[in-house]
Amino acid sequence: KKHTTAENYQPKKLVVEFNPSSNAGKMEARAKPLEKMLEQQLHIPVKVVVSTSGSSMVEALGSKTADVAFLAPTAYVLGHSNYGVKAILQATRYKYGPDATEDVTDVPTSTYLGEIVVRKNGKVKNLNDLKGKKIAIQDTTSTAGYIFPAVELEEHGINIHKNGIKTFTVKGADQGVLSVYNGNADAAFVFQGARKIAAKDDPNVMKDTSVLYKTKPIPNDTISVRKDMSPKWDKKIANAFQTIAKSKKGHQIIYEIYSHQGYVPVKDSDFNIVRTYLRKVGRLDE
Amino acid sequence: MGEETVLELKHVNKRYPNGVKGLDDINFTVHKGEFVAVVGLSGAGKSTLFNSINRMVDVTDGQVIVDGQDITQVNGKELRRMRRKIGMIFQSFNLVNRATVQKNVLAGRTGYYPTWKTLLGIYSKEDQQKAVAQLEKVNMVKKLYRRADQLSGGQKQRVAIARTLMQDPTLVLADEPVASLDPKTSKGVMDDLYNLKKYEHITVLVNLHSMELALKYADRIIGLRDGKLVYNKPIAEANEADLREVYEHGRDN
Amino acid sequence: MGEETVLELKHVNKRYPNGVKGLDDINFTVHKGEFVAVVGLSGAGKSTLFNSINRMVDVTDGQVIVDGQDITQVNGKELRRMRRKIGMIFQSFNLVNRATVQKNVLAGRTGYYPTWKTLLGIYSKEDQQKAVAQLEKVNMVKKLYRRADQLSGGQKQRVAIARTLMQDPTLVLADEPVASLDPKTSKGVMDDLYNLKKYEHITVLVNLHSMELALKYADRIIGLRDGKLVYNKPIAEANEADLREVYEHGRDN
Amino acid sequence: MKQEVPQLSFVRRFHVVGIAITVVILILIYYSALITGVDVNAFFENADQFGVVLNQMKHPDWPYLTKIAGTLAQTLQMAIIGTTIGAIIALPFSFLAARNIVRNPIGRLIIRLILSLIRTLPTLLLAALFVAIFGIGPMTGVITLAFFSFGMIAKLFYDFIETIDMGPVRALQATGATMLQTIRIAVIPQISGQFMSDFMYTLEINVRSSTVLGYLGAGGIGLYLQQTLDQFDYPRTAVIILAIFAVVLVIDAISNYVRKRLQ
Amino acid sequence: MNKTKTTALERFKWIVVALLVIFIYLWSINGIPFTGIQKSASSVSMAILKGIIHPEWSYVYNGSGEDLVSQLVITLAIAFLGTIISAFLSVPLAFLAAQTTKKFFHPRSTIGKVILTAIRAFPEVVLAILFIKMVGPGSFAGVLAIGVHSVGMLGKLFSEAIEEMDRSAETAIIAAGGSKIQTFRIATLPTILPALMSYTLYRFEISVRSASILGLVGAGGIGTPMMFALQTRDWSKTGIILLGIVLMVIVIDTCSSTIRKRLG
Ligand SMILES: Nc1ncnc2c1ncn2[C@@H]1O[C@H](COP(=O)(O)OP(=O)(O)OP(=O)(O)O)[C@@H](O)[C@H]1O
Ligand SMILES: Nc1ncnc2c1ncn2[C@@H]1O[C@H](COP(=O)(O)OP(=O)(O)OP(=O)(O)O)[C@@H](O)[C@H]1O
Ligand SMILES: [Mg+2]
Ligand SMILES: [Mg+2]
Repeated sequence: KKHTTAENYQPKKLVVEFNPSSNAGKMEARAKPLEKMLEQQLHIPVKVVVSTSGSSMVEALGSKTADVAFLAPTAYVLGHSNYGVKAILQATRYKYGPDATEDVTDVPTSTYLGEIVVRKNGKVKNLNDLKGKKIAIQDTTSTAGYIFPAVELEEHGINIHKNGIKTFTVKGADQGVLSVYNGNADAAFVFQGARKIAAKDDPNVMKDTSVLYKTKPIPNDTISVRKDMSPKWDKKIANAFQTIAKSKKGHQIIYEIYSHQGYVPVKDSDFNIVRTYLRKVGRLDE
Repeated sequence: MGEETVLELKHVNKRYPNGVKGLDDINFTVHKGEFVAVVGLSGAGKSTLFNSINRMVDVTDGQVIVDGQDITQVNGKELRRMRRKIGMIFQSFNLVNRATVQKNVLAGRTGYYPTWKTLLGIYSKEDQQKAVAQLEKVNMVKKLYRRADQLSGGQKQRVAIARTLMQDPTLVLADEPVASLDPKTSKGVMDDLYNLKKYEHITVLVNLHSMELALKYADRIIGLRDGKLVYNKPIAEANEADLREVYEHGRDN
Repeated sequence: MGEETVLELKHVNKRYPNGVKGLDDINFTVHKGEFVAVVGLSGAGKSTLFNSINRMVDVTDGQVIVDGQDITQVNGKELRRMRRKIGMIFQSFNLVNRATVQKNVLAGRTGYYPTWKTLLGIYSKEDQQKAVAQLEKVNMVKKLYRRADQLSGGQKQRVAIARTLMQDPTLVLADEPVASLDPKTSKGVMDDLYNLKKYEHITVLVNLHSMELALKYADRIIGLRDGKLVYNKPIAEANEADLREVYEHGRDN
Repeated sequence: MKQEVPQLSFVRRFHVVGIAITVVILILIYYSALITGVDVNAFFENADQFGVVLNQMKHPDWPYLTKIAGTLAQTLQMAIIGTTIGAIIALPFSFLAARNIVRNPIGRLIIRLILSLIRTLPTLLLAALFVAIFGIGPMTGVITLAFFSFGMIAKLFYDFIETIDMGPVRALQATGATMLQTIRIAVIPQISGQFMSDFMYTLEINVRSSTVLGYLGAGGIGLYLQQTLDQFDYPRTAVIILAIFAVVLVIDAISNYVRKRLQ
Repeated sequence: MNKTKTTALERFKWIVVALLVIFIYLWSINGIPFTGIQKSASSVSMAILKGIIHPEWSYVYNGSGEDLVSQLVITLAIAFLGTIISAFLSVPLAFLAAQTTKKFFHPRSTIGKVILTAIRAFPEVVLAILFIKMVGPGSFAGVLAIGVHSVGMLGKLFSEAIEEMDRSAETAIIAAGGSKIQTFRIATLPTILPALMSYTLYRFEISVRSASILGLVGAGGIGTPMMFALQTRDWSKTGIILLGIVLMVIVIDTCSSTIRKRLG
């Protein structure tokens, strides 16, 4: 059995799983460039695979068939409690500007925001108007698309399971925006920047919808390693990613393929807010 | 039984795409009400001949004149109208196994109905009575609502005959109607065919493997070998030794 | 042609699950080298009789003694050994359509091989030569490597006969071997069967629809009606009128 | 008894064609294994890991059933409507694609190509395109399923039509019937049983593929499947799988019954 | 007398079945909210159309090993291996599930059928996760997931082919004294092989289709880029991928119909 508690695993070959964050405006299924650069840094063979399911990545880390994975906040939190997955880095992205155009600034940040999008000049003028309305949400594990807005609404005295609110699940924040635009929903929980994706097909989206509310900052995706990775290697891997992000060619690659700006160190406690919200969201329907 | 010509073949040739000469310059005439037996080895071209007469296969050249009209020259509606007049009885019965005897017999009437009526499965009252009458002739009325696949071989053959009669044919082609039937059933079927000729003056062409039956029922015997007409004599002139000759020297065994 | 008994049926009954009495107290004896024709209406029980002899169907009661041993009492390996001695020729040939003539003929030898050799498709050199020799007898050597589905009906039947001969049978059962074959091919097949008796003293039971053939080839004629043995006479005593009687008064037409 | 066995041609004696095909397949397998990184060691070394998740499914969270019941019903409804629409459209096309009914090879070829394209286009792609046009919701699911069912049933069906007994067809033509009449009288009775069986089969596939449709928000049980997986709530995943299993079992039983009845 | 009675009963049964079917359809239609065409439909369709008309040609091949051609090749390789695995696994299960005698209840066949149904009911997604835990993320997990998942469907098709096969050749071998295994080798296998091959080819087509699900396991193949393109509304990329798939299907179709014809 390979179940050891000691953190002494010295990889001879690294399997890195990568899942582009769903809140990126551009995604590419490319692994090879990163693979090459990691090999240069780590001097062991590296296999980068692009996967589209967070849960499958956590399971792979759990069974130690993968060593490193880019995990979204919820996946990380669940992976940490189930399999002792360790976060070593966090991705940074350019912040969105505060105005309605939602253009990006050039300030990197390790967090992002959730939004509640409504029709401009529609029936919903403030949070209280959401009572009795139809809301398009993402999966119940999505931070920006469900957990954060739902919990914060509760803090404003609106319970998404009560107050006559009807929710329906859509796939993709762009679909959330479009269902508001098309009048299928009165509001949608999405990540910041979703309106711009939808506007690619129909520019009127920017004009006809507006942002009613922005959530507290949500931590960005992590780079996590399996539980038994030795601290020495934790550091080696973290260094490797950071070095790559800083080099000119490396930065270009992580930006073009993954929309990342760089990587910063991260503590497990940075995710306490996600844990708290997860707990709260689970109690909403009690 | 007049001398009126019902069927006339003139220089009929049929070459299959693979080069086999199915029919090779066939010429003969059949009069109204004649009962003609066609004999020949396996592969001699008997089925090809029958299929050419109702144009289930297209002849390569020559004329096939049925009731004064060349069937090789017509098409579409007119072809269907001509086929309606030619009843075909297949060796393998070709009943719709999953339909009842009644439905199978009525199917013979299809050529007289517009398509939409068929699609809805509508048949007139007269035709339903006619179907019973035809089954009466072959002694099969009691099986009217049986499914065809529950019948014995001889019974199926009789249903096929009744179906053909529904067409009001002037000419009946029967391709090996009694092969693999036991002698008693064979006799029944041959008698049924003979009655067509006798009581309704329908012209009948039968393809037979049994010379005994050919000599017993036919007015005339036509022999094929390797696609060629090698024998054509009224029954009075035919004899067994003569006929045996037809079976010799075939292309292949 | 001694008086040695090859086959003996004693009080054989077969009742099908649906209640039909396929065989009803059948008793008869066949001697070595006899050529026996079995006749009867469709549904009389001829196929049931043949299938009972090599135990393709289990009889309800009675004894079927083949070469001194009761086949109804044996099982497994012993049953297979007995079946090996009984060659069966089916009306529908039952060849493996996608295999060559050679493979089909060799398949008759299966009972003599251990399973693993069969799995690997190994046959001895002698058996391969034997297969050619058998095909020679039925004049089919030139089709040795043809696939069975490319043969005509008569050719298939001859391959089936060659396959049966490979078993070195002491008893051959042929179920309607010439139905739907033309007279010439029929004659060829019947001659082949007759030669088995004549040159190899193999006992042959043939189920026939043609009385003409029965009278011509058989040493003895057995008649069935509604599962009962109603006729059993050596050829010398048999006559056609007599036989016609077998076909009357059947259960159904 | 000595008899020369005639020699086969070289090509057939040494099974040249058979061996060549085998070799080609082996080469393809080899390269496919190379491309896909087949690792037999990993397969056996880690065999125990296969059971880890299954183990957690051992105790299904039965009360969850009440929560998914509505969606399960919707999954079935989508499948039934989608399959029916697809089947109705498929029927005429399968006749047009059948070699023994339509003799024009070019038209047939084009129809067949379209059909196989529809069958092969990934459900996800179809669903995503339809979502873009019809928006999120079960109706999109229905349209996607109808589209796929059309391709699938038409294919299963023209394959079957090509094997029917042509005897009755020729008999009908010989009576002077038109094509449509012939199909109605001589073909339909022969194929109705198989049609039911293919229909049920496609229905079953559609019930199962709703697990994928959910991924796109096209409705159905797939949504819950993904949620339970993302939350590592395997006891609930187990309930979903068992529910699908039950539905598939019932459909399979009905289809077997119908098949036997109509034989 | 007796006869009319049974017909009445039959007719009654028929009416019950018909009512049941009507009820099921009413229930189904009732459950589907028929939403109309969306406000954004025309602009979105135009965008899609524009993208598909202007495919991103640069993606076709760029030597990186992660272009359209390479991804299609990987997809084919996964589908091919998966299909081969499932074909082998299916045969024994199919024989287990085939009901070869006409009995009312048939325990062996029932067990086999339930096993096959259980395999079919297991979603590909879940299988993929099980296999990732075993062999790690990558194409191999995808091969295994497709291989096992296909067994359910292929086994069912195979078993039905076995149930409906022509048994006459088997009869002849049994009559010649062949054992069960010998009969299988000499008569059953050659008779059933073309049907099995034809279903396997057919399953291969469907496996290519399953490739989209493989993005989950990092199997590579066309599924992942396709999903990303769809999610980010990158229609020109979707367009080129669509084109690639269409071409691939045409090639597969031509090959498989050639093979099928030769099998005939
Ligand atoms: N569709 C076809 N394509 C090519 N050749 C054919 C076709 N149909 C028949 N033939 C060939 O044409 C010749 C005549 O065939 P036909 O079926 O007319 O013979 P037949 O006299 O009816 O024989 P049988 O008594 O066996 O039915 C044969 O050599 C046969 O092989
Ligand atoms: N498997 C079966 N189950 C029930 N009844 C059967 C079965 N096989 C045959 N029978 C019945 O047993 C009787 C004898 O059938 P059998 O096949 O032996 O007749 P046959 O003399 O060979 O007829 P044919 O000349 O038509 O082949 C028939 O009434 C038939 O319906
Ligand atoms: Mg013929
Ligand atoms: Mg019989």
